[in-house]
Parts: sequence; C-alpha cells; structure tokens
Amino acid sequence: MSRGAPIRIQGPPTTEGTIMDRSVRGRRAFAFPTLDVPPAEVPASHARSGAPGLPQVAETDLVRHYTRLSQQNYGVDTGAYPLGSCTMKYNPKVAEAVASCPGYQRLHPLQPDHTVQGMLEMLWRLERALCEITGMARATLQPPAGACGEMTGLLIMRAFHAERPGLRDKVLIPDAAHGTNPASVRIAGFEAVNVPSDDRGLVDVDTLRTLVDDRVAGLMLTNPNTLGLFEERILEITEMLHAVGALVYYDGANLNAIMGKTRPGDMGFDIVHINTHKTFATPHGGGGPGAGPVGVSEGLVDYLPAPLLRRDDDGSYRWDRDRPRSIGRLHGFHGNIGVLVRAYAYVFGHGADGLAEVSELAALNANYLAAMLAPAFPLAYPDAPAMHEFVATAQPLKDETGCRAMDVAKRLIDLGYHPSTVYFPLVVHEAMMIEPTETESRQTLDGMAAAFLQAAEEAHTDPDLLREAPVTTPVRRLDEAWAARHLRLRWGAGDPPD
Amino acid sequence: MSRGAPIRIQGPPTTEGTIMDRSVRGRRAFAFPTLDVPPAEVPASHARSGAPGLPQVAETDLVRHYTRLSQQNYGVDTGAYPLGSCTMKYNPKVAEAVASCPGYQRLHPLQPDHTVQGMLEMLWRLERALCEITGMARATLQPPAGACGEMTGLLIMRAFHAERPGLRDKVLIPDAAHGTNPASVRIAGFEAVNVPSDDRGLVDVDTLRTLVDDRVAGLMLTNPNTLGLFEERILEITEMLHAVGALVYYDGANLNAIMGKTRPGDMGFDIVHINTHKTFATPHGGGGPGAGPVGVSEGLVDYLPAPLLRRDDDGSYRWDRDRPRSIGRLHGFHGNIGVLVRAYAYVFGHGADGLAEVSELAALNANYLAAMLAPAFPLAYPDAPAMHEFVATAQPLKDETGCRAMDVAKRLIDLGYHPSTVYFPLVVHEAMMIEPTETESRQTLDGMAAAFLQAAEEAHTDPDLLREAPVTTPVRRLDEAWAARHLRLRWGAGDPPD
Amino acid sequence: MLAVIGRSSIEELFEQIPSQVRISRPLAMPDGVSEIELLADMRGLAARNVHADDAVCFAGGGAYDHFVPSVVWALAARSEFYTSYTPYQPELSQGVLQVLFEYQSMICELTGMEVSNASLYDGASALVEAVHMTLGGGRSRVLVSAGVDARAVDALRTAGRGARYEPELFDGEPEVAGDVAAVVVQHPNVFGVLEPVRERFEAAHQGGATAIEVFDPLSLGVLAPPGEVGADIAVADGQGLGNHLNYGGPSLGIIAGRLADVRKMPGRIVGETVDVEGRTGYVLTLQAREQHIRREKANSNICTNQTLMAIAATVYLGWLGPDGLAELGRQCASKAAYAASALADVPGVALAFPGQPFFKEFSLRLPKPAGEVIDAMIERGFLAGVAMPHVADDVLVVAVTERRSRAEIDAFVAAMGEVLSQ
Amino acid sequence: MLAVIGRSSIEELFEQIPSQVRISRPLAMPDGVSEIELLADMRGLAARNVHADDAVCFAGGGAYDHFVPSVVWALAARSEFYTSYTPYQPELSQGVLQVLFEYQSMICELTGMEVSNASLYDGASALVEAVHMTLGGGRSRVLVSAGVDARAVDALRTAGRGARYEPELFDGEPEVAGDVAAVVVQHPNVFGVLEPVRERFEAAHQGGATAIEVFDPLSLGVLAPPGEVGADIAVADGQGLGNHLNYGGPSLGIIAGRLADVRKMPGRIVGETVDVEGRTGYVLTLQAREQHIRREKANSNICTNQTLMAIAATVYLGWLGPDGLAELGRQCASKAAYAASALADVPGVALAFPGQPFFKEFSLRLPKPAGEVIDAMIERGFLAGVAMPHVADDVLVVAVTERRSRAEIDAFVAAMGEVLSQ
Ligand SMILES: Cc1ncc(COP(=O)(O)O)c(C=O)c1O
Ligand SMILES: Cc1ncc(COP(=O)(O)O)c(C=O)c1O
Repeated sequence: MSRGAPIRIQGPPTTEGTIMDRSVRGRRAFAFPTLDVPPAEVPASHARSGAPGLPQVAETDLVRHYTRLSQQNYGVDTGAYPLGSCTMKYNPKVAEAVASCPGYQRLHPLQPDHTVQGMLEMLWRLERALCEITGMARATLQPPAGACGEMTGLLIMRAFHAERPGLRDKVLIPDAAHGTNPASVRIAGFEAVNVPSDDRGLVDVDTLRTLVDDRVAGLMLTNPNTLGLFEERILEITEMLHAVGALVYYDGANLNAIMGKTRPGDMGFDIVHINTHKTFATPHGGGGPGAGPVGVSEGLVDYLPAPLLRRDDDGSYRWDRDRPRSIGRLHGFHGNIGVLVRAYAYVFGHGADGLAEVSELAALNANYLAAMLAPAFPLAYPDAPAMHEFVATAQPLKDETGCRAMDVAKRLIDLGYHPSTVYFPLVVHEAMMIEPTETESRQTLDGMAAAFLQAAEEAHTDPDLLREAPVTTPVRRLDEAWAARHLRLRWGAGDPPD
Repeated sequence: MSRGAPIRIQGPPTTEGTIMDRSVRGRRAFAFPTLDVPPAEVPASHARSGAPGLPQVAETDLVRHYTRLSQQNYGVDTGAYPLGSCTMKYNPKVAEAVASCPGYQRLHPLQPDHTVQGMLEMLWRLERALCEITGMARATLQPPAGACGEMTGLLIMRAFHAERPGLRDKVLIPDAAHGTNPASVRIAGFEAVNVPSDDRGLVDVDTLRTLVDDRVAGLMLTNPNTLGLFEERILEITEMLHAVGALVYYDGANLNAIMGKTRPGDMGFDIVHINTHKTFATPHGGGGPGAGPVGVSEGLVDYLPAPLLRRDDDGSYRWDRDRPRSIGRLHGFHGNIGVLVRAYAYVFGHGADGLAEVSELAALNANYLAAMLAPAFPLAYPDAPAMHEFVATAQPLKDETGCRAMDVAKRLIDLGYHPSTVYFPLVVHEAMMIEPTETESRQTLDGMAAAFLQAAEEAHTDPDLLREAPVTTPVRRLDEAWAARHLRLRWGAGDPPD
Repeated sequence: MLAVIGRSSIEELFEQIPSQVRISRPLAMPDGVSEIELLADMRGLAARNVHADDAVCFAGGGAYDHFVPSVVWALAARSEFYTSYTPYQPELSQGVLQVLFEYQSMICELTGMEVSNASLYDGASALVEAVHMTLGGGRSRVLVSAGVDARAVDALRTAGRGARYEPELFDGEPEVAGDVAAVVVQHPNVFGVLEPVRERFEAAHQGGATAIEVFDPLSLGVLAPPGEVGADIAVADGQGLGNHLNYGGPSLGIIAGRLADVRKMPGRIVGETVDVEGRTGYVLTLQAREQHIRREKANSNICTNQTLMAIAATVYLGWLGPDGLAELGRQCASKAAYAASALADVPGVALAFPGQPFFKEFSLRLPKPAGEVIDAMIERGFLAGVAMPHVADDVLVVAVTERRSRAEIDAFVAAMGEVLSQ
Repeated sequence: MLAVIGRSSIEELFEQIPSQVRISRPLAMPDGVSEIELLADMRGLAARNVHADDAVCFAGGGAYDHFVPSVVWALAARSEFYTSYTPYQPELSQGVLQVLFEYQSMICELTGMEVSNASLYDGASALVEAVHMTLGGGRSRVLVSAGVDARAVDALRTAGRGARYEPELFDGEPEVAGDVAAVVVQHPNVFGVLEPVRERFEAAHQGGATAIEVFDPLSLGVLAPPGEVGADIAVADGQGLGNHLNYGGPSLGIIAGRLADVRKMPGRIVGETVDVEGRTGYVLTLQAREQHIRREKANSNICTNQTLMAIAATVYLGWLGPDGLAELGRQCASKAAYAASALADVPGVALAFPGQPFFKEFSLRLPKPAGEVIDAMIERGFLAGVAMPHVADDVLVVAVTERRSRAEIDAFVAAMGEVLSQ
C-alpha cells in the first residue's frame, strides 16, 4: 500500500523509442508572432549551412512522449527513496508554488540592486539562518552544488595559507569520504592524504596525529561521518589541526542529522558547505540542480567569493563587488537562486523548532530501521550508535547464499521500493547505506523492513528471485559493459571505430 | 511508440487501498497560523457531537497516494482517446498556464463589476466569437455543461410559447439522440417524441412531417447528427418546424465538425448550445467540469438567463440583472468561468483560420480512419459520407466469431489504445462510434487502425485474447452486477440490508 | 491520406453541406495567434481585474476565500486526471474512479449521511436536483426558508417552470401540509445566522415532507452535520473545499442522502466491485438511473459533472483530516466573532441580527448604502462583503475565513470607520 | 519505535555528541510557520522585485528573456522527474535517463559536435571544465579572447588558482606557442559582435592548442555551429533553452566535444544499452571518469549537475525543431537590427562597433554613464540593457529576443530619447 511507483512489465519489444522516432517532416509545435520588422540576415560568412537534425513534432507528441517517460521514473513523490548520503526527503509543494511567481522567476541577474530588494532580503535572511544553523560568521550562496562548495572552501584554505609563510600542499580525508572530496582536493591543487577509520568506523585519531604536520593545509570531514556515526573526539581532532595552523572543513552532506543539536562552528570547523537538496529538501530533479552554500568563520570572511551580499545601514541590500582578498567567483551570476528560494521555504517553514525535529525524526527513523534489518543485514559498525543513516552489510547473506547487495537491491525494486545506496562507502564490504530521512512514516519503514527481510529470506529459499530481479520494470537488468563498449551516446550513432 | 499510458500488471493482491488505509491517528498534513484572536465557540445547541471519520495523513501520504492513482488513469496526455461524441482533443498547456493567474483564479463572483472589467471584456469577446461561429445573436455563458444548456434552451422555448396562444407540449428528438436530450425535454416539462432515422442514418423527413403539428414546441437536432452524418435536408426540416410556429434547437456537441463551413443560424436553428469541453478543448477532468453556453436568435434574446453581460456606450461592461422576460438563472453565479477562460484561449489561439482547419482535420482524420477500419468494421451507414466521426459496426465480426464490440474494445486496451465509444448510438447494433478529432496525427491513426485490425484478426485466430482482455491493466474486467448488488458506495460500508 | 479515402481535396468532405447554408467568407474574428501573443492578451485582461490578493476578501455569500494548500492542485492538476473523460472504461480509469469513491466516502463522513453521488454542478444545481428527488406521490409544493440564498431560489424558480412547482418562501416555522414535497433550510442561513434547523426539519417530518438542508461543508468541524439535525437530503456548494474562487465557477455541487433514496439520486455514483480475479476495483454503478440509459424517463439530465473539483475536494479533505476541519471551524468562528464585535463598535454600524448565533459570516446594518461602502472600501484595499439590495440597501454581509489575520481584521475595521465617518 | 531500538527518549540518540559541543538553546531564528504565513511572507518579498513583466527586458549579458512555452514546464515539472535523484538504479530511472540521452543527442545535432555530456552547472562552469580538459602534456597556458564574458573569465581565474594557470587575455589574433593548452573565443562575443572565429581557431590549431568556443545555443538556427567553425570543444550557458531567468540560476552548462576526448569529459554521460532480454535501455556510462570511482584521480569533481534544466531544454528543443530554431534566429537577428538602427538615430547615441556584424545583442556608446541611463529607464518600464563598468562607463549592451514586439522596441527607443535628452 505504501509501496512505490506503478512499475510495469512490458513484453518485448515495446520500449518508447526516442522523440526523434516520432518526428515527421514539417510537423511543428512552435509558433511565433509574424515578424513585424524588416527581415535581416546574419552575414553569409557566419551563416549556418545545414539545418540541425532536431525532431519535428507537434505539442501533443511532446506531451505524450515525456509524460510517458516520466511515468517510467521513480521519485520521492511515488515512494520511499532511502539512498544513504543522498538524503532524499519529501519536497514540500508550497516551495514549488512560491518559486514560480514572476517576482522570483522573471528577474534578470544583472538588473540594478534597488530593483530586487525583496530577492536580496530573502537571500540575506537565508544566509543569516544558515550561519546560525552552522555556527559560521558569513556565507556565500554562489556555489551551485556541494562539490562546487568543496572547491570554494578549499580555495579559501589556499588563499588563507597563501598569505602565511610555509608550504601547505596536503589535505587530509577519511578513507570513507565521498568521492567529491578527494576530487575537489586534487582540483584545488592539493594532494589528498587518506585517513584510515578505526574498527568503530570513526577517524583513527592516533594515526591522524601522525599525519598532521605543517605541510597540512586542512582536513575535510563530515560529522556524523559517511558511515552515519558521530565523531565523538571531534574537538580533539579540530584542535589538533588548528595546533599546526591548518583549517578544518565540514562537508555538510549530513548536516540534517544535527540541526539544533550541535553546530560545526561549535565543533571547531572553520569552513562548512551545505547541500540544500539534502538538508533543506530542494528537489534534486533527477540529478540536479542543487545549491552548495559555503559558510566560514570570522577570520575567513574576506576570502569568500565575490560578489558578497551586503546590508547597508539604511536597511537596503546590495552586492558588494569590492573584495580584494576574495577568491573570486565560481558561478556566472549569483548561484542557483531558484533552488535557494525553495531552501528558504523549507528553512523558514520549519523554523528553529521544526529543524530540530527534522534531525530527531531522522535519527529515530534510521535507528528504528537499523534495528528492524539487523537480523539479516547487520550494522557494519555496531559499536558506535547510528545517527540519521546507517551502513548495513550484506556480507553474511553473501557468504550464506551467494546473493550480493546488488541482488537484494534489485529484488527490492520488484517489491516496490527504491533500493538503498549500495557498495558505498567503499571501505565496507557489500555495503548497504540506508537513510530513511524524517519523511518516512513508521508504516513505510515497516513496509520497507519487511521487503528487505523477505529478500533475505528468498536469498535462501529462491535465490533466482534476487538474481533475476527486477522483472516488473520497463526494462530488466541493463548491461553496463555493453554501453561502455559500444558508446552509443546519441541517437543515430552506430558503434564508434576503435 | 505512439501508444498509450504505461499500463501495468499487478499480481494479486496489490491494489492501492484507499487513503483511509493510510490513516494513522494524530498524523496531519494541515497547519494553520496560531489563533491570534480570542477563541470563540458556536453555541452548544448547534455544535457537532463527534468528529468525522476523515483520514489522518501527512502531506507525503497524500502526494504518494494520489500521484499513484493518477498513474493508473488514462488521459489524452497519455494517448489517443477516440470516444465518439465525446470529442477528446488535446488540451493546450497555455490554457492551463494562463487560467491560473490570480487575475482570473482569485476573483470573487460578487465583487463590483468595475473591479472585473478585464474578466467581463474577455467574456464579452468570447460571447461575440461564439455568436459568430454559430450564427446567433446573443449567448449566455451561464450553463455549466451541455445538459444544462439543453435545459436552458428548452425553458427558452417554453417561455417563448407561453407568450403565445396554444398548447405546445411536445418536443421532437431523433431516435439516435444523446440521452441528455430526452431527459432534458422531460425535465423541462415537455413530452419527448422520437423521430426515426431513415436507412441512410438521416432524419426520416417524411415521417417527421407527419409528427409536426401545432402541439410541437420544437425539434432538437445535432448536425452533423449523432451518427456523424450531415442532415442534408436541414433547411427543409427547419422550415417545416417554423411553419407551425415551432423552434429548432441545435445540440452543439458536433459543432467541431463545421466551424467556418456552415453555421446553425444559417441552417435555420433558433437555439444552440456549445460544449466547450468538446468543441474548444477545455479539459474534461475525468467527468467534468464543462461549460454549455447557449446562443439564440434575435427574437429570443429577451428570454436568455439573467444576468446577461452588457456593454455600455462608454465601453465598460456590467451584468444586466433587469431582464423581466428572462427564464431566470441556472447557476449560483456566472457559470464555469475557469472553463470559459480556457475556451477563450482555444478560440482566440486558433482564430478564424485555425478553427476552420480544426474542422477540416477532424473530417479528414475521421474519413481516413473509417477507410482503414472498413475491411473489418464496416460503416453502419455507408451511403452518407462521414464527417468528423463515424459509427462502424462489429456485427459481422460478432456473427463470424462471437466476439462483441466490447471484446474488441477491451483488447484495444491491451494493445495500448483507449477504445472508442461502444453500444452508442443505440440504434446501431454492436456500434463502435469513433472520433479521432483534429488532435491525432496520421502515425497515431495508423497505429490505432492496426490495433483494431489486429483485434479483428485475433477474433478469428485466438478469440480468448479478446474475451479475457484486458490483462495489462491494474485491474481486469470488473463485475458491474456485483457493484449494483452490493452497493458499496463508501468505505467501511458492508452490504446494505435489503 | 486523401488518396486512401479517394478524395482529391479536403473540401470534398464538406460537399454534402447544401450550398445555401455554406459560408463562403471567413469567420468575422481575428486569425490565430502565437502563444506569445495569446499570453500577452490574456495576461493583459487579467491585469485589469482586482483580485483577492489585491483587495483583502471579506466577501462570502456562497463563495469564500478559504485557503487552498499548494498540495491540492499539485495533485488534482496531474494531467492523467484532468485530460481524461468520464470513466466509461473502468480498467483504464481506476485513478479517477477510486478518487471519486473516496470523495463519496468523505462526504458521507463529513455530513453524517449514508450516501453521496460523485458531484453536481454547484450548490444551486444540487438544491434543484434535491428538490426534484422529492416531487411526486401527490406532493408537489416546495417550501423554502427565507434564509436560503436568493440565487439558489432563483435557480429553483427557473427549474420549477419546467417541473411545475413554484418555490414558496417561509419565515420562521413552515406550515407543512400533505401536499408539501420538500422543506428547504439553509444553515447557516444567507445572513450567517444559525437558525433552529432541528425544529424546522421536525415540522417538515410532521407533515411527511422531505427535509433538505443547504449546509456549509467547512462549518462541519464545529457545527452539527445534516445527519445529526434530521436532514433527509443535504446539499452544498463545495467551492471552499480546495477550489479557487474562479469568479464563481467551476465549483462543485454536493448532494448526500439516505441509502433508501439512492435510486432517486441524480448524477454518477461510483461503487466498489471485484474483477475476474477477485481484485478490488471501482466502477460507475446504478447507471440505470441515468439519462444515457433511461433517457426520457430519467429524473435528472446531468451527464458531465464536476469531477475535477471533487478530486481537489478529496485531496483537501485529506489535508485537513478531522483535526484540521475542527481547527478551521474554530478559527473561522473566532475570527468572525472578533470582527463582528469590533465592527459593531464602529459608530453608525449595528449587527443586523443582534444576539443571534453565527459561524463565519454575519450581517451588519450600515448608515450608508452597502454598495457605496463596498466601492469605497475597494479603494482602501478591501472587498468589504456582499450587499443585499433585494433585502435592504443598508445590509452588508461580512465573511471571515481562517485565512484572515487579526492585523487584516483590525485594518478592515479601521478602514470601515474612515469610510463611514465621511 | 523507541521500544524497538531500546531507548527511552529520542534525546538519547544524541548522547554521543560531547556535551561541550551541544547547543542547549534553540536556534536563534523564528519557529516554524503555516503555509498561509509562509506564502504571505514570500509573496511579499517577491512583490518588492521589479520583474521582466513589469519592465520590458532588453538586458542580456548571458541571461536572456527568450520565450518559455507553457508546455516546457508542464512536462519538466512532472514530479516523477523533479523528485528523483541521480539515476543510480537505471531500471527505476529510464525516464530521466532517456530524456538525458535525447538531450545529449539534440546538443550534438545543435552544435555539430560528436558528443555531449548530461549538463554542467552553467556556462561559466562549462568553460572551466572545458579548459581543464586541455591542460597537460606540457601545455598549461590558457589564451582567452577579450570578447569572452568577464564573469566567465573570473570563474576561470578562480579555478586557475587551484589548477595553476592564469587566463591570458588576447585581442585580435592569438599568439599560440607550444605551451598553450587552449584558445577560448566567445561567439557572438560579449559585445554582441561576430568575431572571425574560424581564423582564431585556425591559429589555435596551428599552434597545436585546443579551440574552445563559447556559443549561444539560440543562435544556431542561423549562425554556423561550433562543429562548422573548427571548435574542438563547445561550451554554453543553456538558460535560453526553456529555462526562466531565475535571477541567473538554475540554468545549465552545455559542453560538447570530440568522441576521441570523451574520456576526458566531465560529469555524467548517458549511453544506450540492452537489458538481459535485449530491450533497449539507458544507463550512466563511462563512470570510471567520475569522482565517485576515480576519487583524487578524477579530473572533475562534479557530481550533482543540472538535469532538470536539461530536461526542460530537451522539451524546448523538441518544441522548436529545426524550423522553429531557424525562425527564432531570424526574428532575433531582424529585431536586433531594427532596434540597433533606431537607437543609433537617437541624438548622442552611437553604435560602439559600427559596421561590425552582430546577432541578437549589440553595444551602444551613450552620452551619459550607462548605469544612470539604466536606472532612468527602469522608471519608464524598461530594463535597458547591461552596463560594462570594467570596460567603459558609457557602454550599454542591448539584447533583443524574438519575444520583443516592434511596438515594444519603438517605445524603448522613444524612452531612450527622452532619458538622454534630459
Ligand atoms: C558526503 C557528500 N559530500 C559531497 C557531495 C557532493 O554534493 P553535490 O552532489 O551537491 O555536488 C555529496 C553528494 O552526494 C555527498 O553525499
Ligand atoms: C450529443 C451530446 N449532447 C449533449 C451532451 C451532454 O453534454 P454534457 O455532458 O456537457 O452535459 C453530450 C455529452 O456527451 C453529447 O455527446
């Protein structure tokens, strides 16, 4: 009943075909007013020779094709989506409603500040709220996603150290960190150094101590960490780095676990990025857009990207472009404003009390689901209590039945649920990283748990149900190797010559 | 490829359950501002004793439940919908976009006329356009659907005759007429008299002549008629009725066939109703809303419902309530304005040229599809050429294979198409009434034709494919007798005592 | 395609239309325009209207500025719902059919009645259809309380011309003779007053007539529902249930009654059933009542109804739930009481029915014609209420919904003070 | 639930947080509000902005007031799309995956390039990523035409701090030495001028550098696409493709290149494949390039992209088709030419680049600072264009899209006349 999307069997061979397959010469959806000025052409030397091979279809064709494709997609609106680390929450409809008013949607990014005072005040309030939630001094709203936020933070580290003596070329990262962390470190021109986890799934503080020296620019950490565990020795860690003049970066992907309970700033972090599409339920749109605001402590404010929002004494707002020590800009304009408008709706709709409750429910749901699954899928790190998400392992199941985490995941699809994250973090064998978020009700959690346990049961009794799953979807298991071998990355493309 | 909705098989026992099945005590979606005035109660004598048994659910529950139900529904946006007489066209998205601006959506029906001049001007322009399209003098926009339009027209007939000597208690109706016609006649206080069709499917004019006398208040006709055939002797017919002082009513359900080609007024009709959800593609919403504007010739204007829109010499608009000879009102306010706004978008978006083209394409598509189906499903009345829709018969197929029109219809579902109207009009055996409308492309028509012919083929080779169809839908053939016997008309209702 | 049908031009398809009735000229209206132009035209017209976000709405009279949560139309506007036709093929229409089954269930829960149909056009049409259910068996008179909305009575009068009855207005106690078919009471009445509806309906039953209540669905969190006060048939306009004002339509007509009368009920009714494999499903049932089967013997002609609005109402009632409905009622009652007493203190203003109980709507007597006051208040950014010219020039009916804040009410009262002191 | 997890309170779940770092006070921000209050607050803020329906938009500079047909967001906003995550489980995500495959295909058709990814953040990020594809092999210098948007160059400078390069601006012919990795040309350039891009790219290739074109996707119905003018990598901001202005974001970054370079491409790429029964399906492919596999060895850190905007762009390009794209280009070019000549006739106004070809955007020299003129024009209901303070105070860049009518342009010119005659 609280299961997921209508998922359908199609006998072969009925896939939808692309919009190009609906194209018929001369058919059209577009219409423009008849040209009411003298026609003008671009110079022949710059003119296009042949028309592009775009589809020629009617509006009805567009509507049926993309409506049908949408129905072949699973979203939070169709069912639970317990992807660990991705934090898939329900996206309140009010945010969509308000974000579409022309007063937000129809603003040009370069219009004079005095014509967008309402917009700027909203961004200002949002920035203040984010700083209060994270314990930071100021924040930039420019980064369009978390990875860009990481880049921003690392460049701030670089700028900070550049003004100080000594070479700082290393950034420490826990081995369980998300892939964007090491990638960002490399792109920011640092060397990434892995910090191992101890057997409780926490940063191995003793090893860390051996890695911390005056070549270290900083440490990147999520807390609760990527295993959903809180780094209890966080103060010791941040002090250790500050002692050598390094900075500590907070990857905010798990901020939703601690709102109103503790703040990165209070733990000693100097730089924080937030994923609004995780913490503040801005729709992820099938892969994006996101927004990755970055907050910093007092001493780092001057390095924040330009322009930075400024509130003048008369209560008016403007973009301050005169920031000599800034790292510069990371976005063509002001960032993903439309996403930030939705984040504002979530932050101020929930408010101080609501946000704290969000973290409480996230923790309650995660621990409840972990307990329900434990018989078949034990916690990878049972010693430290889970917070908003947990990593279970299908290793025992694999040992007993040969069925892997991926088989369980695919079977869950046939049982009507979106699977959890699997095989991440890499440090856990047969990892199943599960984050129910505050969105899911107990009834949904019970249904999900029953499905997990049924799959585990079937792994013993009828393993083909798992190995052959899914069978109820528009397509069955897809051959990723085939895709990489043939590289059909566009319609009409045959196999490339190799 | 141009097939219909994703349609899915569910193994038992997974129907969705009602929203009540998701209810959990204390869960809530609603929130109101905290009461900022002193609390007040209604007197105990008027107070409700117990709370109603409404569901207690979160917004997420609502979204998932109704999203999922929507995905179990077929609409024009998912595929072709060739219901004869119902005229299911594509509903342009622009109409939805514009109808939702607060300047239309947030108007109170009783606010002063001078505060809604934009609204009134739109209605005025729409009325003028409808009068031009139908050849009438004035029109009321009040009737919320076609049946109410019929009632309006019949009461106008009654008022007209009431001011004249002689008893007029009969209204003539072709035997093929839509059910609302006779029902409206009866409710308007007249006796319905059936006019037989001749073997060409047209009004039997000679028999009609024997029925026309001074007791006849009027005749109701669609033209093209319900069989999709044009009444060629229409002038003879209307003159015949006028000769005895009777009026002629035009049921506009088929107006989409003749726009810009001929006009009811030019054919001698005195009263016309229009179904905006047919002719002008206003969304039918799964059963409604509609709008049924009624136009009349000069001599009947005084009888139109009150209030009637009026344009003053200064170019301002107002509702004229001072209409002593009016039949009165049929709607609590001004009618289904939100529907009329969408009709305006269609009428003025298409314009004079576009509307004529709509009728041309409707006729072309219908005749093309009729020709494609003829081998297996011959026209019920092959002698008169079809216009925008046609009635084919499955009688030969039934004779040869025992498969009935309904079996063909259900098989079409498994083949991905919404069936045509079946068993209407009642005068045709195994009737399949098919109206592709201007919406469908040749590709879609070819796909539909192939499906019809495949079904006919299978009726010979593998009739169970038809008799057991549909098998690809959320539920299979439903037992209507069971429903009528058990009368479960609400949740929690057991079988009624009988 | 022409080749397939053996024609040389599309024009040939229209040859059967006699030349005398053909129009040779294009229709006298502009040619088609692009979406850019259409939007400019229609947005321009919309911009010339003063809407309820421009002028704070204290107007009621059957259409109310209740809050419509964003979730309602995010779901009701799913295109699989709004681009579908009447569910004649149930296997392809389980979505709409099940929502309507839930709608019928919620209306029953709300009203305390046994059975609901799947919607009618609006409140006025629901009243007309309800009255038509009661005619016959020697009973042809229709008694209507003077507290019933005048527009609904007009609609009844119009329909009566065909069905041969003339609604008779009564004040206070109705006199219910043996030829009376129906007694109609609106509760709260058109002035907002809560009449002693139980007594009225008792009188109706004494005389063997059918008791019809015109109710306000949003009042039923706090007011006794029709089922508790003795109504045999309950009708209402459902606009407030998640539907926008829309200048008066589309809204929906609610009708609920006794199971024993279900075969007299107008419009569509959805019933639960089973498929060939025993799965639960939903279909249109009791269709033998309807015009497409019964034709001239049907006692209603309704075909198209207001399904989409019923879908919105269903989502909205799910959003409210029992607690939300009660809270909404409390807020309307409290805010209306607050506004009424503040307005009664404005010099020259008096309650039209002092001491009489009301819910969210109440009537004032003004020192000036209500129409003038409404116009003056528009200038100040308020839609002050509804005038009752057919009753008295100086009566203003004011509605206060849960949506109004104390600040808005205080500003409204202040503005009334200004307007009336001039 | 607490019982199941053997806890007596939710608070216990937070005990592992050391008390020194716990906050005992509530967050210093208001408590939660109802939807009614939230909408009032946010609509109030929105009402304090002058938007492009209040002031007719002639501003460009990378964000353009192209028309967004209603159908685009009616489809892109289908909740199955916008409430889904990155398609990590392809069997549940064929909808998004196929649309992205179609998006990649359309971008290739549009640009004449061989391969496109599934989107980046915006035009600036696309340029940065393109440049990063070219670094290495002894080539580390980045030559950027002075005609490239200053904000994009800023973003490049910012990224260069990490990737150790400093963008070098060139005017006219670039000097392409053996250590030059990339030559970047914007076409049309930031002043709207159509530079001899073919020659520039030839120079780049002479020197063995990679030619990167920053293009305008809406221009490609009439302008020669990157694939025709010798670009090795083509990047653009895709806002104009069915996405609203949104005060500058979310938009999308387009990047397309040669199949040979596909393994250097950043971000997600969707590929066609087959399922175990041979059905066609779509998956994320070449993931070995990406950060979640390659980690510190990945040459891009992008994870979340702008899929939803790419979906909108796909529907929009389907709406346009080849003929619509050409017609749109014709209309932009014609209306811009009309506006330019009319504005050049305004006393004191001159074209900044007389005789130079342009598409939809052109630059004026004004007798007053552009900033002042823009402010004065706002009063008259026009967003007059974009100022270029970093170049010259008196330069105004004006953009004219297909959406502007002759009447709007004439009124705009007249208003400019007034403003400048004061
Ligand atoms: C822990 C962590 N850090 C960083 C990121 C990157 O954020 P984004 O995808 O917004 O770039 C993610 C996103 O999945 C994440 O889970
Ligand atoms: C021929 C004809 N007349 C009248 C009607 C009734 O119109 P409505 O359903 O809008 O009441 C219909 C609708 O199906 C029809 O097809």
